[in-house]
Amino acid sequence: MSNILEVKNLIKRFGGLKATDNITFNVVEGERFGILGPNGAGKTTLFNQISGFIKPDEGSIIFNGENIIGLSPEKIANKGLVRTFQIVKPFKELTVYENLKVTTLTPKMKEEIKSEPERRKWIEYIADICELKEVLNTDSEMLPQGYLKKLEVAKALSVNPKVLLLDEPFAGLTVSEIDPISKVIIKANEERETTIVLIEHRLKEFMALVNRIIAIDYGEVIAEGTPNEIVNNAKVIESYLGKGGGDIVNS
Amino acid sequence: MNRLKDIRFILIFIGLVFLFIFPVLSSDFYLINILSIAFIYAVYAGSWDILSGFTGKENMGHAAFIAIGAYLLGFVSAVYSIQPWLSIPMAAVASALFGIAIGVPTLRLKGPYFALASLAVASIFENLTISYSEFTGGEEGIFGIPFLTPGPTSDYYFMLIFSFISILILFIAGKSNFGLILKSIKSDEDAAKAVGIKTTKYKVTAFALSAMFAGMAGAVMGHFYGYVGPDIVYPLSLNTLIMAVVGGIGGIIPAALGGFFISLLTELLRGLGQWNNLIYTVILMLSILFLPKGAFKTLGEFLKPKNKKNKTPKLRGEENE
Amino acid sequence: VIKVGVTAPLQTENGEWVKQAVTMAAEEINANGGIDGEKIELFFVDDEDTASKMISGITRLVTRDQVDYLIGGVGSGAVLASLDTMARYELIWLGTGAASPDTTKKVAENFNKYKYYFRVGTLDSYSQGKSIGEFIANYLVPEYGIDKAAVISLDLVYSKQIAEEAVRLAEEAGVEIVYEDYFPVGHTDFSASFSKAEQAGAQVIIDAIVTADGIQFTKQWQDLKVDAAIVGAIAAALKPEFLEQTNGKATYETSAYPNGGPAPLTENTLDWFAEFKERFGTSPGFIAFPAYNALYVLEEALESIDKSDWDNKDKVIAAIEKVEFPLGGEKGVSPVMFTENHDLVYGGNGAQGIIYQWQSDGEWRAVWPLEYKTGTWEVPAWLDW
Amino acid sequence: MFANVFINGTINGSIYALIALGFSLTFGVAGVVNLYHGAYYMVAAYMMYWFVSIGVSPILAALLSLLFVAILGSAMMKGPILYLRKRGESIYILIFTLGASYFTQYLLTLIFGARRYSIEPFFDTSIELLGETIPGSRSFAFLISIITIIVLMLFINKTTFGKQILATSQDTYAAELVGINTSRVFVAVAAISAVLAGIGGIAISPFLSISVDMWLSTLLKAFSIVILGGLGSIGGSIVAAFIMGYLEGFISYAWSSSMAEVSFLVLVFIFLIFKPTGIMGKKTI
Amino acid sequence: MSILSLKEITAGYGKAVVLENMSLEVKEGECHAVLGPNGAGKSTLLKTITGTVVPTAGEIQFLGEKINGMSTHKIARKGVSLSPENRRLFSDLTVHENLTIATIFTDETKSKENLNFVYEIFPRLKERVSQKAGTMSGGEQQMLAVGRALMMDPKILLLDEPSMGLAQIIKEQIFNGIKKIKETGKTILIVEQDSTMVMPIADKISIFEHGHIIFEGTSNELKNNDSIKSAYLGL
Ligand SMILES: Nc1ncnc2c1ncn2[C@@H]1O[C@H](COP(=O)(O)OP(=O)(O)OP(=O)(O)O)[C@@H](O)[C@H]1O
Ligand SMILES: Nc1ncnc2c1ncn2[C@@H]1O[C@H](COP(=O)(O)OP(=O)(O)OP(=O)(O)O)[C@@H](O)[C@H]1O
Ligand SMILES: [Mg+2]
Ligand SMILES: [Mg+2]
Repeated sequence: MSNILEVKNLIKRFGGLKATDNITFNVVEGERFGILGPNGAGKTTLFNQISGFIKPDEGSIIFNGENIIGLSPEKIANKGLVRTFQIVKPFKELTVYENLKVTTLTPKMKEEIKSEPERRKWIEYIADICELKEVLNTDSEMLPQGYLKKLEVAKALSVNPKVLLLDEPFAGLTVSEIDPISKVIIKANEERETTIVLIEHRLKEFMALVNRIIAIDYGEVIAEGTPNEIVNNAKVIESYLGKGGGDIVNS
Repeated sequence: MNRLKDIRFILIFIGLVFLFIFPVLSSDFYLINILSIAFIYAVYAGSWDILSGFTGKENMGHAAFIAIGAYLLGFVSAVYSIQPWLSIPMAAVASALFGIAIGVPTLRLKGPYFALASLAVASIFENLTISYSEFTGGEEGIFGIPFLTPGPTSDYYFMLIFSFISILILFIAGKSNFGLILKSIKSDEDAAKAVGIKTTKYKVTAFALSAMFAGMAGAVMGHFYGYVGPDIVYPLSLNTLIMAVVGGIGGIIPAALGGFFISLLTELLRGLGQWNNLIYTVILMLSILFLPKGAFKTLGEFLKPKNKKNKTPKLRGEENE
Repeated sequence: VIKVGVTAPLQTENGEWVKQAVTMAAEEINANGGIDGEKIELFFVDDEDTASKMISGITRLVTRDQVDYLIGGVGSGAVLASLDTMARYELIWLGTGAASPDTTKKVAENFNKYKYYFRVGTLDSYSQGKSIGEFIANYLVPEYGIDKAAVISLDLVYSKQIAEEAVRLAEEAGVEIVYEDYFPVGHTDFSASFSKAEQAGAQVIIDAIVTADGIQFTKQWQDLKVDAAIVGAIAAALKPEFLEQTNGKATYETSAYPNGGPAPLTENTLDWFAEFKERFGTSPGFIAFPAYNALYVLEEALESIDKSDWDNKDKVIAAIEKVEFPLGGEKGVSPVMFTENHDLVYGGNGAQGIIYQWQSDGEWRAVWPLEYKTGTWEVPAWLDW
Repeated sequence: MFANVFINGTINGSIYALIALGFSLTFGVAGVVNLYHGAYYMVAAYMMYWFVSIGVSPILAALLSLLFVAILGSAMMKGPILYLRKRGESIYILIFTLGASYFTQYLLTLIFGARRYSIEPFFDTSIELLGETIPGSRSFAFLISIITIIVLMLFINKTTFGKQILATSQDTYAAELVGINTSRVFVAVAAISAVLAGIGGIAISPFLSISVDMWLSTLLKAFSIVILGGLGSIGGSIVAAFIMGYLEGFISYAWSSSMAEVSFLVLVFIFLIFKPTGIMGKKTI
Repeated sequence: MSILSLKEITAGYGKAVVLENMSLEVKEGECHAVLGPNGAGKSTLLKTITGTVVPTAGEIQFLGEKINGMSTHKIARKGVSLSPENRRLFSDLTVHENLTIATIFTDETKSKENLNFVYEIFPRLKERVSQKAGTMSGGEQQMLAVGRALMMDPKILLLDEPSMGLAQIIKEQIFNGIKKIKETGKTILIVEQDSTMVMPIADKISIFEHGHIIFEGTSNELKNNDSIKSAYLGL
């Protein structure tokens, strides 16, 4: 399989701080790729650069064979590379249905959806797999956190992306709430062949979900490998998992 | 249809029917006169809303948009005696272009920054209008503009139909996918970009639309008075803002009703002499304090049919069992 | 009864003067039995000096109150905008303000349509400028050998027209205009303009400031002891409060009074001026003169024709055209005679522009034309002419 | 030319700074754009005129007028502004305070009429500097402005209460956590802002004049200055005020007085587009 | 004796209820830890105690006095001091100013002692007295936040995730400091996600999920409760 996303030597400085320092990695089409690292390691900043919200100082980002550096976030999204936000960003004044409708009004989806009934069907399909059906007509402002997290993923999914970047979709959720989102991610990956890139701190669920991981600390990649290799990596243990952290996953 | 169950539409329909037959019932030219101008105020407030109410950019210089239409008409008609059928479309095009010209550089500005930028544009306009009196007539304005139609009653119908169509278009734009996208941008612009919405395009379109209707209404007003001058154009910046907010923003019709009724109110308060402005400002302040969503939006929500159930989701705690 | 509508910006000083003067005249006429036995009834609307309010106000006066005549109007913009409404209702209008020459120019261009409008006052801007220009050309130039002047004036059409006409006459008399600056309403610091006028060697600064900005203009001129006299038209200076409003810094300010002021223009002027002041506590402003005259013009015209013809607008108009309150005569409080375009006749027996100066003893005196002078023009003390 | 532009620009700039400061301070500390600011300036001038006209001595009259606007300022903040602030949506504060300004204008018209008033200068001896004459009332206004600004800076930086203001402006929540009554700080800051504007109103009225519409142009100037300087930045506001003073003087001198204000507005507009955060960039009170 | 007690508190934001009927007692002199996942409502608990979030039902007592409904600054002056989530320093003020601003309402000699104590437990702060808080590293900022809370001379010290976003070594330094504070006998209520750091110093642990306390006991009791361990702590 080919690489759908290639990140090379990415550097971003904020004043004196290097938020990402020479980050290089590849994501293979169809895989579920994980990014791990302590708070402030630079994970969100990495996403911001890939999705076009921040312009890197140096380095290149190749998506689907095309250099996307310098493209606006909306252009990148329309090419099929879509992200979610760590802090959920619902369209507060709109209902859940309208939230999903807005996302289908993009140039990309206008090509894929030709008629109103088709649009309705698509939105209902997305709402269905994301378990949002019962709140379709609720103002998103009134939703509890669990639903907001689902909505965040649903919005991204409803543009039918090739690659989906998920920034901590489980944060703030209980074990029972994480489960449905995990399922959605797997479904998207297996049924719709969406490549997943996932940032998460919830180790247990994270490790169960991804095939391959890079670990980042202070903006640098400190390890790369399968979940098993990562939890046993000395550097990762030292900087992130802490003493005996490996047990968390192994047990 | 569902609409028939909606008392709001029924009320508006009755109101419109009443306005359409009003000149037949009454020959009070004074009332006809102030109603005619109230229609134009409704368009000012509605056109303000499509930009500010839908994208959250608080425009404090709407008069600049109105001035473009009104002065363009004034200037060409002073030279060529242009008739309304030509001048109004001209005003539409010029204002829309001007809206784009203002929209593009100020796209990124929000809150007080945008408020000041728009205020500055209107002030710059006002200053230039006064200084370059060769073209604008300075403080005396431009007079001798051809009247809209030959008589007050036909003026009335012209303005009623003009504002009805304008507000309908703005309302449909607001209700359509376009309006939905504007609201999503207002809620969270980054989130809209992240899914691929071309936010710039939509924001600039909102500017163009807002300016276009404001400019057309300005031109209609110019033809109605046969005159365009700073005294009737520039106070509109703040008046429009006040009317729209007191009416209720983000839905076109509440704002337009605000424009219509407040314009009537100020005219009717004139009988009170010195007290009228005082009363007007007190009403304004009280309505902001006690009707936070705006008078007509609050009323509208009260009258809204309740059959569409808004399911409130269960809290997570309950769901766990 | 005769119903007369009055439109004025009632919340401003000008509007108050119109109201006071018209009320005074109406009471007098009614006390004398009215016009041919008909009492005058007044209807006021506040036009806030904006076109929209004036137009809807006039519509209300005509369609609701059914007035027969209209008096008033202060700003030119609003009046010009309202002329078509006047024409639509064929309403005879005795104008009290609107100094723009365009009002009567419209009458000239389309007499049949606009014949209802008469300029009872005030002088149009060119005539106002003319009186200033004549004072410079015929008094300052021969007396003091003035040859350089500057213009520092308000950036409004009305003011510019006054200044331009004054400049034209001054230039004809050989005065060179060495510096020109126009400032916006609300300007607060004139030091740059004064300084440049001084550097250019101006001996006289021609000003035309129709807004209250004239107060700070005069104060700063006095404070800076600018090397040039100020001569022109400062509206605020045309009333006794000016001295107090400038903290006593009004001295040597010289302004033209358009067809009015405390000078013996007609036999009634000085008495009326005193009576007005006593009754209302403030002296009449220049707009009070035409406002007071207007009802008397109407009285004279109506009494000159048959009561049955009062409904015939053309006959009434013709009668008004014939009214004459000549200079030094016994009618009115300032001269009123109409041209065929319903403008004021300027000069001769007609309307006058009188130059007043605030003098070093704190008194306000007429200094030009010499026939009416109550004092002699003083050179500002710090100038060595 | 240099002397003229420099001297008058400095004097005007100092007065602009004084008036803009309170506006900036209110924004910096409470995050509120208070369009009622111009009204304090106007009300103080009217109160001053009225007290003097009933025979109160000028110094006492000035103190009483400032006390009055201080109370007015705190009442505005404590009542409607904090209430609307809690409700969110800044546009309502904008419109409410604007409406209140017009209300004040109409109320004063009702009481004092439409005519203009003036106050006798406190000090009226002209000074000669670099060949330019400076009228006494203007140099007095300059001195008062500069002294007030310095006193304010010392107050903020040296007193305990000033520390509380600083802390509140940095982080209201954290200030509460260290025991600072931030509502009280807001109200006090509103009173201080009102007094600053009031001093401005009293200082300028001997050479300008008092009128019911004097608040609007002053407010627009203060608003532009504060945005140009960076909302909430006191240092930025002072710099922007002087830029405005010099620019107006320069344009009046070198081009035309009628273009002075437009030029400043154009500058503000351009600045907003290219650097929306103002001269100083970051918020620092 | 309990210094702080929450009785059946319900609290949240607008329509969202975060704490439901929750009760908690903190005993004088104890170090009481509250553990729970992201979004469990731990910060909300602390905000409710300090008056930022007003409970809709229940009562909070501090030293026998009802404090719910009081404003935050009043509660702070009574001796409840919080080092908040995200530190919330006065970023344009120096380290010294950040510390002294908290002493406006405390006794002067006491403040001096406290200042010395803060510098003693966090020597890195002493090296940087005149650095602006906003320019310091995350760990230093966290030390300053804890130090600032101590400067109020509180009767109870509330700490919201002092280990958040920090490298292992820095975490250890901070927790060493906290341990020293505990040794002076100060009552501490600490909210954490990192159980490995907090377990050794806690006298008592409450585990918290969705506004409910689902476990309460000592560290040892927790270690022996396998179901809780695996389900809620991921241990
Ligand atoms: N816009 C910005 N300006 C300045 N510094 C920034 C900016 N955005 C991020 N940073 C800094 O860059 C570093 C990396 O932040 P980032 O948000 O990418 O971390 P993260 O790995 O996503 O952490 P978390 O797990 O807490 O979400 C942090 O030190 C942060 O403070
Ligand atoms: N200001 C707020 N408005 C609305 N909801 C809020 C607000 N603050 C927190 N919440 C919600 O309340 C819930 C509990 O939040 P809280 O911050 O107390 O959690 P926490 O346990 O401290 O989590 P973390 O470990 O992430 O700090 C979350 O669902 C959160 O989204
Ligand atoms: Mg992150
Ligand atoms: Mg928390």
